[in-house]
Amino acid sequence: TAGLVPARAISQTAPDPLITEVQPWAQYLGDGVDVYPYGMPIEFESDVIRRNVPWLTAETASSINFTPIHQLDGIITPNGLCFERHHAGSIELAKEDYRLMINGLVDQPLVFTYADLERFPRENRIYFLECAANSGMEWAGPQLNGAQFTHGMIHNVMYTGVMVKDLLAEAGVKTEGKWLLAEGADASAMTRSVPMDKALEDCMVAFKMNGEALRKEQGYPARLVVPGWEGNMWVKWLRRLEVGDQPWEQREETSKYTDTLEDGRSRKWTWVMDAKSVITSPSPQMPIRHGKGRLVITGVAWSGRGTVSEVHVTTDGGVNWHQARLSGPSLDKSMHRFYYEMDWDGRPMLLQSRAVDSTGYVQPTKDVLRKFRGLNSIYHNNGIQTWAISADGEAENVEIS
Amino acid sequence: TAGLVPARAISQTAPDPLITEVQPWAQYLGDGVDVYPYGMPIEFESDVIRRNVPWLTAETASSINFTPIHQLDGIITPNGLCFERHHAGSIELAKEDYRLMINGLVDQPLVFTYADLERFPRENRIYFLECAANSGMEWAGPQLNGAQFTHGMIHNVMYTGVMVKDLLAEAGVKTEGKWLLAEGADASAMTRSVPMDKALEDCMVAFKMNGEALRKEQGYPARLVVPGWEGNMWVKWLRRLEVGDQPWEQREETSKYTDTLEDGRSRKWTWVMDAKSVITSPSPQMPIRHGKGRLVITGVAWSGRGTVSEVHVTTDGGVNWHQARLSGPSLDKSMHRFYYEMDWDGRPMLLQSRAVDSTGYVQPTKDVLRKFRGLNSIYHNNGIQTWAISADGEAENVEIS
Amino acid sequence: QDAPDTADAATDALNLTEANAAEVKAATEAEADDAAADDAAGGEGSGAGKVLHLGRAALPEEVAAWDIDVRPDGTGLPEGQGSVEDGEVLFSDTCASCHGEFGEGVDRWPTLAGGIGTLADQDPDKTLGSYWPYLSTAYDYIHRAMPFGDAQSLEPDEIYAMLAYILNMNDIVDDDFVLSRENFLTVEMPNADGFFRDDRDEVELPELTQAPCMESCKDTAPEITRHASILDVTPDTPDDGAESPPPMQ
Amino acid sequence: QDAPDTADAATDALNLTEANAAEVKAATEAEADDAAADDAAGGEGSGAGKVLHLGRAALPEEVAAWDIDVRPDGTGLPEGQGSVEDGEVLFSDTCASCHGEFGEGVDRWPTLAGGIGTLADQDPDKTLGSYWPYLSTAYDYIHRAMPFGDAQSLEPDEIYAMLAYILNMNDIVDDDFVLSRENFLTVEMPNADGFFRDDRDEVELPELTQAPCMESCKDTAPEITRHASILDVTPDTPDDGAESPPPMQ
Ligand code: HEC
Ligand code: HEC
Ligand SMILES: [Ca+2]
Ligand SMILES: [Ca+2]
Ligand SMILES: [Ca+2]
Ligand SMILES: [Ca+2]
Ligand SMILES: [Ca+2]
Ligand SMILES: [Ca+2]
Ligand SMILES: [Co+2]
Ligand SMILES: [Co+2]
Repeated sequence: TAGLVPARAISQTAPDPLITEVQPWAQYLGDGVDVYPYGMPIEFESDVIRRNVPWLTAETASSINFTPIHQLDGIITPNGLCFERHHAGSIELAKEDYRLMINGLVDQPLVFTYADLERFPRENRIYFLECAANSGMEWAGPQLNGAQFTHGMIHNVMYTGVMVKDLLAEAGVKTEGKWLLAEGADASAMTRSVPMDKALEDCMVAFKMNGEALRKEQGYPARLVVPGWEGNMWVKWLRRLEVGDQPWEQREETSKYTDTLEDGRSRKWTWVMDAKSVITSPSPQMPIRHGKGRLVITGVAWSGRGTVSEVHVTTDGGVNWHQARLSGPSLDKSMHRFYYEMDWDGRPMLLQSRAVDSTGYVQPTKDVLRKFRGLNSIYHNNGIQTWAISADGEAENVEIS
Repeated sequence: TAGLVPARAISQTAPDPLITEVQPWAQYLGDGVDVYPYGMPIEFESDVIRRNVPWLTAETASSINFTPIHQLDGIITPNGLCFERHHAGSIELAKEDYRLMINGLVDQPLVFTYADLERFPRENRIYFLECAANSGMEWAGPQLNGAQFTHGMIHNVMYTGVMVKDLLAEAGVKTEGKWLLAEGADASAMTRSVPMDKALEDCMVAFKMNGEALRKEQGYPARLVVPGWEGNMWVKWLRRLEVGDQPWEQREETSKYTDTLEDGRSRKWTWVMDAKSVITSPSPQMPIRHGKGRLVITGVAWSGRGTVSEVHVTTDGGVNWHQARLSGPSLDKSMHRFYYEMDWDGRPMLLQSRAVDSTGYVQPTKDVLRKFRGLNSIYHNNGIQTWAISADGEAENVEIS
Repeated sequence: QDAPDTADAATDALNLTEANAAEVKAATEAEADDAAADDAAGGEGSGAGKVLHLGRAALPEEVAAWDIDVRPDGTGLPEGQGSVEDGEVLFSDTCASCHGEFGEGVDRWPTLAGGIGTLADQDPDKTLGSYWPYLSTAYDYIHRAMPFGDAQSLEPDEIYAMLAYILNMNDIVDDDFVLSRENFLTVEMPNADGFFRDDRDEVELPELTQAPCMESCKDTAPEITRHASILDVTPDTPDDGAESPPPMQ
Repeated sequence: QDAPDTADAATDALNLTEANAAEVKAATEAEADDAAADDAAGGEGSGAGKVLHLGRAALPEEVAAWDIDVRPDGTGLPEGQGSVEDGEVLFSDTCASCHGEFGEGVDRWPTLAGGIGTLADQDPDKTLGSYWPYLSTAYDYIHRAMPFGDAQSLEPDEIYAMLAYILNMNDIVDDDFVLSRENFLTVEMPNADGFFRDDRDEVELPELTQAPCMESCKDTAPEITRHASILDVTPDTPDDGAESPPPMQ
């Protein structure tokens, strides 16, 4: 492949004035340490924002916006960029006004204040949260042209919180208690049934994300964390946990978040998020601007079943696959960052990535998924994404034979 | 110790109206997904900010502010709260205007644009950055009353960047090249000499922190990362790397960041940050407000030599020490979070924490440090911090016999 | 003045009488005993798994106020009843502005009626009538979340009545039907048997845990079969939404 | 309209002629060769350690513009010279507003003169004169960073002159001294031998890597010896800064 490696670009013929002239920032003082008590991104990054798709929903209070995953790197999503999904808007609930009730099949129904929560032993875990509808618009064919829109209903955050099992131990779960209803304090009073085994295994009530208090739009002051399972279960503004002997079959677990197959019957309780990956750059919002030569292909991969053990990248639409390089800590039910570095010859490419998780699950093609599930299952689309790269470096969301 | 465990607090005599009455946030819609394209903390958290100490410096452009470590949890510092240290203010340098030069003892001096940097293989690493002056005001005695002020010149962030060794490989380091000068583009043109071994081992040029672009005040668009070594070496707005056969003995490595001992002689090249820890809560800014009973003591620990293997906590001023519980990923040269949970009997305590790192280094008392270094060495104060807790839960920065 | 000057002041402090020294000493001794106790307990000490006696007992009125969920077996349904007739008026007043007079959905607001028998179609119409397996879910949801923006404002009789009307629009009950707590479980939802538990482990995993092909995996070079650019519904491009794109389910 | 409608549109797209299919196919074949090559190279492929031919050659003018550092051996010093006398005037005009006419420091701005012989004192006075081991550092720093807020505005002759004046204030050179590139290395800095390499590994580590005491580590209960509240210099308390606290070094 030696022919593809370009010689170093031609030297500048005239000296670059950005170097030869003393620039204002090298001469005059910048902002002092009192200017931004809480810092924001520099103005040049004002395009790195969550975006919503206005036509997706009737209004913005029960709607979604998307993490700009195409512009991010590493595995941590900054709090200000974590996608939002609300069913009745993002509410303001002060810590002083916060109450968490445990009721149902328990020895003693209880009420906790926020201050009470802080007195339980805390854990710190980095987990991805993916909406079950992520990539849902793509079931029947490529629809949105950007990784932010096709795959941006995900974020990856370090949570600090207390274990649900410790909270339940206070109330004393009766032996018949096999399910847990989690309920939110917002005007959708969001509810989801969680099987008790999962609740006791690794669910948390989190009050910090990436070190600081939960953001308002992520459920301040406390939310449920259901590692590896669909985002809708991670009830925000959590106000109640009820123990029961049966699931509740609430609106968000019957009307929504159920997967209708080709024969019209629907899967329910499809909680775990299958292994998935996407190339975030290049992608439609991140064209290749530097022309041929060294190219860094990067993306993210995750699995609700454990860690990601391998990511494969193809540049020829799946004829040949290459091992991508995983970088950064490899943590259970957390995002993983991958890279595939290459010399690009400037010809069109068909880029795909494919995740393999620690259970041996291999991310399927969209066609394989459709074979199992048809075109109408809306949720849990973890099919392989294809970006067509043109000779001028533009990327497009496509499907291929 | 059964007598110390309180019975559950007396039941509410009247029902809590926050529960029995439908609250506004449970009835009306909150903010839609279009309201905050880049989110900020909820208004109730407006006291979680970086603070400066105006009397420390003549003005704010060459000054410092402090991470509110007392209010944070986990190990990630949110970007907006990472402490700032500038020598000529925080500048605005656009990616288009960014140039990185490599010169000196190299086969070919080079200039990279920002876009060039993005074409190198990237790495992701979580590292603490501690200013060598952190706790420096406390050398001679307790001076500031708050963990934010005594220990807040630290942050812990996931960096994405390229390896210095890969950049240097492009220019070709001559065999005589044993040192690297890093230079910033701001009006202090900050410079530090880094030994070549360290530069090649693990130094990075980072362009992302916690997933997004470096913040302006952290060196946007690119900074040097010198894992485990004093923060001043992590040159921001990095514009130049020069290879040399000798160190440069620049102002920040002679006049400053040298440690003057009792005999008037000074240690130089005290780059590595020794193992250190501090209890962040309770602490002077985080009094115990819940009275006696279950108490979560938490803090952070780190070591420039590797990971933290143990943290010990004492509540009796060092007579008896307990193993604290480490929580969250234990990563090389990264912050570690520890907890020590106990039943507090409501009597005064003398709280301390002590870190032990993976090399067996044990964080010393302040008196042991003073025995080695006297009272005037300003930098590298990693002595054990004491908080005196009063019966009403207030904490004070003290020293003890 | 510089740092060491302050240090001097701090050093002076050494000689002050320590008012609370005795207090601290007492604490110190108590803690020593305590420490021995918790270390004896195995050095764990985090309290995880132990009852910590945190929180307070919930009062019955408090549980009643928040325990609003309704289950498929009818648990949680309050006393009450409502007719299709009354429901039509109430629905028209409170719900129709979004959901339409006949549950057909205004603009992009959700459709509540119709679509029975379409679930296996190429374009299924999933509504409360055609899709929801349990009527309890509808009672529960309308009470907790509707009308949108004025949640938990409805009385039981109103909810029974509106629900009777929604069932009627869906041809599930007759025009003279009166829904009540008592007859609630007699209503048969068309898609009651339409759901089954997640069977991905059995159906999909055997195929999806095969070692993947790495080289020469396709006989013919792949070709593009579909383009997102054809729909052109991506925001932030000049003709956003020009193709009257679909609402989200 | 809902999601599946769009899907229909996408499905229709299937039947379109793919203009760039041929193009993609060509790419596909080229890549297959390439893939074999990079896999043969050991599957690493990241490019780490290889020369990637990124960046461009720096021009001599560019290197000259940024290569402003001066080393203890005099490398980097430009041609030039300046007298104490000239320096006094220049310093008074450009520097004294912050550093004082005699380098004594205005308010909390840094002191540049005095303190020689105080380094072992209880309260050392660390200045350019008393502390700095190399004169090169001063040339380098004044050029790169001073005057504060107007960096890199000084000419070599001006810097030599001001530096001569600062040395003179520190009693290191006489009133008639003229500092130049030529005599630069002859200036003897009082604290030139005052520094030694980090010896923590040898001096401190042996003591600080002992297994620590965990139980009954003190014979007598510890008592508080110093209080931060006595100084009372913490911001955000009612009497912030009331005790005229020290500037930062
Ligand atoms: C201001 C508009 C508005 C009004 C008025 C309104 N709704 Fe809704 N309704 C919505 C929205 C929006 C949703 C979807 C909310 C979501 O998905 O989080 C919804 C969802 C529903 C659903 C669930 C639909 C499904 O398929 O999951 C039902 C049932 C419902 N509404 C019934 C009612 C009833 C009964 C009333 C009157 C008492 C009412 N709505 C008044 C906007 C409205
Ligand atoms: C507007 C105020 C101001 C002016 C004018 C100014 N300086 Fe400074 N000087 C400073 C500050 C502030 C620092 C410390 C900067 C830092 O620590 O990052 C400093 C530091 C120095 C130091 C290093 C002191 C030490 O101990 O490390 C020297 C030497 C110096 N100045 C020389 C000069 C000279 C020569 C001039 C005139 C050409 C000058 N300064 C003009 C504010 C000023
Ligand atoms: Ca002094
Ligand atoms: Ca219930
Ligand atoms: Ca468009
Ligand atoms: Ca339809
Ligand atoms: Ca040089
Ligand atoms: Ca004060
Ligand atoms: Co390969
Ligand atoms: Co113990």
